[in-house]
Amino acid sequence: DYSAKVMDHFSNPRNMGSIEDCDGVGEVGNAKCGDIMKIFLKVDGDMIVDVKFQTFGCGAAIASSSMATELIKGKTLKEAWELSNKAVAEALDGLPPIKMHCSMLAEEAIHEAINDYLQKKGLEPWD
Amino acid sequence: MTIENRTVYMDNSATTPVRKEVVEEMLPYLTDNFGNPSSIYELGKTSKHAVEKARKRVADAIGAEENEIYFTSGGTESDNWAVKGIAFANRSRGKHIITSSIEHHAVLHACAWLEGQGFEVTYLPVDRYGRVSPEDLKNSIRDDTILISIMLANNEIGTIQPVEELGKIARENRIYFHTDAVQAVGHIPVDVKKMNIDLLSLSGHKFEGPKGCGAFYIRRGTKIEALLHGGAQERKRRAGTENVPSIVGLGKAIELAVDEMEGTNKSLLEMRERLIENLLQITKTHLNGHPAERLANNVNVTFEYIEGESLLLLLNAKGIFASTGSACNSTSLEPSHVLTACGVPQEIVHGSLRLSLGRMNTQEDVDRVLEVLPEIVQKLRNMSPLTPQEYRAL
Amino acid sequence: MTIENRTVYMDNSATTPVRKEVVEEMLPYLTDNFGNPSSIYELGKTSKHAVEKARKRVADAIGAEENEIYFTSGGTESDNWAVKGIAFANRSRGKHIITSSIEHHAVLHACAWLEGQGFEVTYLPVDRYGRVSPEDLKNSIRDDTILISIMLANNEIGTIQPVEELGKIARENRIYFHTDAVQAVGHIPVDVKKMNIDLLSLSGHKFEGPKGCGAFYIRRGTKIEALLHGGAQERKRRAGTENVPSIVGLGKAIELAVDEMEGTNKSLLEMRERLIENLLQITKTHLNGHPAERLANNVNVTFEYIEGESLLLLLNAKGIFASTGSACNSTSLEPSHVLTACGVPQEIVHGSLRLSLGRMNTQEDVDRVLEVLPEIVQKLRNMSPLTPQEYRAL
Ligand SMILES: Cc1ncc(COP(=O)(O)O)c(C=O)c1O
Ligand SMILES: Cc1ncc(COP(=O)(O)O)c(C=O)c1O
Ligand code: FES
Ligand code: FES
Repeated sequence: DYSAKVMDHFSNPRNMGSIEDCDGVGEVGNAKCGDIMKIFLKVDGDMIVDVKFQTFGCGAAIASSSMATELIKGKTLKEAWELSNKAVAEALDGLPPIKMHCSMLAEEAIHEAINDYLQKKGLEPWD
Repeated sequence: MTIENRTVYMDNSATTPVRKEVVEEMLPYLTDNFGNPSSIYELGKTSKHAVEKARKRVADAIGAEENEIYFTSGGTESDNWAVKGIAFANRSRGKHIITSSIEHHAVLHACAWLEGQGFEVTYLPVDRYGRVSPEDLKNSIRDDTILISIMLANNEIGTIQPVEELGKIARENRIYFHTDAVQAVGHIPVDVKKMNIDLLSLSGHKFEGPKGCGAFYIRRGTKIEALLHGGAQERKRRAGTENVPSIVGLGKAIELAVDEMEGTNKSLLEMRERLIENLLQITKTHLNGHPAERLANNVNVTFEYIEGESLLLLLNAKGIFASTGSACNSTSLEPSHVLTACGVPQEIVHGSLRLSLGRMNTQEDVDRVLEVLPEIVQKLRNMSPLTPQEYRAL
Repeated sequence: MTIENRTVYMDNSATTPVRKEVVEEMLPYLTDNFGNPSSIYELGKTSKHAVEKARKRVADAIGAEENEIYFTSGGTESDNWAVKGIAFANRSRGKHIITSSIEHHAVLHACAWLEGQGFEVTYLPVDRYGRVSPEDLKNSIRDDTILISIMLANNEIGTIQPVEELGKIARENRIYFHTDAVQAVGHIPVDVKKMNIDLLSLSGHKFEGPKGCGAFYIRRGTKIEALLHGGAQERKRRAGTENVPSIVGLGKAIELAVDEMEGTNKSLLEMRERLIENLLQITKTHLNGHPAERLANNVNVTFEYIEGESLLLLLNAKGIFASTGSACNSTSLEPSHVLTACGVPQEIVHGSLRLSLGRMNTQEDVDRVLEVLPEIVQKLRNMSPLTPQEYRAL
């Protein structure tokens, strides 16, 4: 069973869409497995000033995307990097065990997007 | 999320409610007529007669003799019995089994287990509509083939197999022929004699009978071992105190379903065709299964760029209950083996939706689905990174 | 033959009616709440929650954890699962199984089938009261013993085994211990942890729950194969669409039976003792089973010089419903293997009668039996060529 929070973020996803002139983009997952998540970042200094997502996946994947974008909006890149999938799941009042991997996607997509930004800036990617 | 008050149940291939007339016939056997059919006193005889009446009804529904019908705990047990019972009883004759790649897991996993016991299994491919080719079957027969198990109608895509022809091939080669008719009985005419069937599985809850009760047809003279050993019930072939109320219910339900089949199917067919026609209007949507050799209650489509579980959840929010072949909605994390076997590409198989109609559905239900579904598909496509720009509406 | 209007049902070990409160709790799941628990929409979730609630009730009733309980189609399936599931899963460790000679056929015939698959089975003897000796068990253990299966309470003679002690021996030798508790659960306190039980079978219809529904306890960490392969239900261990209404009923029935056990047993014990005491007044009558280590509901006596089926038929004519261990009342024509194992001589074993009491029996029922039975015994003795002159009353 999904929590009420999951269902809320799934039905009314926050920050859904794309950013035309984004500073970093990360895409993870695989359509064959039924899940792809794409995160778009707008960065000012070391601040994430805007973030949007597009997700192909289950309820948990969509809710995780929505929650994750809320959690990193207005945060520094470092803070966003630190966001774990467990934190996303917890913010959603938990995910069913077989759906935990869907929240991993959010963590990974954010990492990809931040590194994309850093690389575009000619900086070393983090790991 | 708030749920609409008016609900539309379109998952009748998953299960059905027990219909009123059936519940009524079952009730006395839960309470007053609770006797054990093996007992010789009056209360036992009443139960015994009720079970035998149900057996006759099942036999009549599929063109069998009464003493060829055995009651089980459902389709899964019947399928397991067929596959394992034939395998163990005929081991000395051979160790090869032929089935198809789109069987229900009750057949497939029983076969896989037998592979671990030294049996060999050929899984026949299907064409894009989900049909097994009689030629393929012929070519896969070996000297040591002891069983051919091909389902009559598929639970996901509704495709009906040429079972009469497949059964004929089996018979000509003196190989036992089993058919999983769980989705077929009560939905299309079934005649075990005409169709050359030696063993047949059926399950009550697919035709408005009770859950946890099925039947198994064993043609007279078939060499098969028991699956459940113990007491001498069911002419010593299936042990366990008989589930009298459910057996009574199954008997009543099968009789009603077969009697009313023509009328029911006429109305289901109209709904099915309207649904298919209109859903295919949605861009990048594909029909799964055979266009004509198909159960009257089955609609199965794939929408590109979206994932099935999300679709189900949004439908649920609108009070529409359906199912999907997406891995994201299963505990196995494998997408539908049926759609995969039909060649639906892995990239789009997750966007499949099954709407399975039942006797209680109406054209208003179809209206409601057609009103709601296109919007939901669009909403999810807008959300998906896979959707090409031209299919977005933002 | 005319049947009396007032009937006395004393065959509660064969089966029981579903009690009113249980039927009421089941009914909504036959009709309105008919969803498939595997479905993600509301209707499915309602069913899922109902099944999980029942699982909790079963777990609580036997001191297990919820995720150690699996629903089955009854005692027979649970017993078959235990014996075959352990055997196949632990084949590499050994091929030896120990059971007793008075087990239910569901265990015995499953064992016999395994003997045909290359396993070896030791059938422990019992003493005249039907008890297995812990010493015998110890002595029969081999290096390759993989399973010990000893029932908690016997269905014919009501004898309760020293399961805690037997389980301890099994545990000390690192051998899986299964107990068929079909006659025990709901009748005597059961605690799988305290009793060192790894696997336990139970069946709903023995404690006023529905027929065709049982449960199986598998201690966490136990290596066991599935018996029914197929869908991913029951955490992938027992396939088949869940029998939701019956599972709900089983849960309610087990809770009521355990809650009320003390009071029920007090009244059963009074009836049992009055019956035994008075029946033993009939000359040449013997008590079967243990005088003290015995289910509160079980009376089993042997009358010399008479045959059980005739006795049942005459009792039936008086509206009294009971059972016998005589071969003439079974399809096998073998006299009770339980009484035979207890050493009841073949000459008299046919004259056995089981009266099994239930919550609905009253002292008036006992009065009625005590009024009618001596006459019937006398009538049959008068008819029998075996009866010595001094026991005739012609
Ligand atoms: C084709 C087919 N076979 C077998 C089964 C298993 O039947 P049951 O759920 O009654 O065990 C089902 C349904 O679940 C089915 O659709
Ligand atoms: C001791 C015992 N084990 C197993 C069974 C089998 O249970 P079921 O009839 O529910 O399959 C019974 C009753 O029939 C029994 O008394
Ligand atoms: S996206 Fe497939 S399980 Fe979540
Ligand atoms: S005397 Fe007739 S069966 Fe035993």
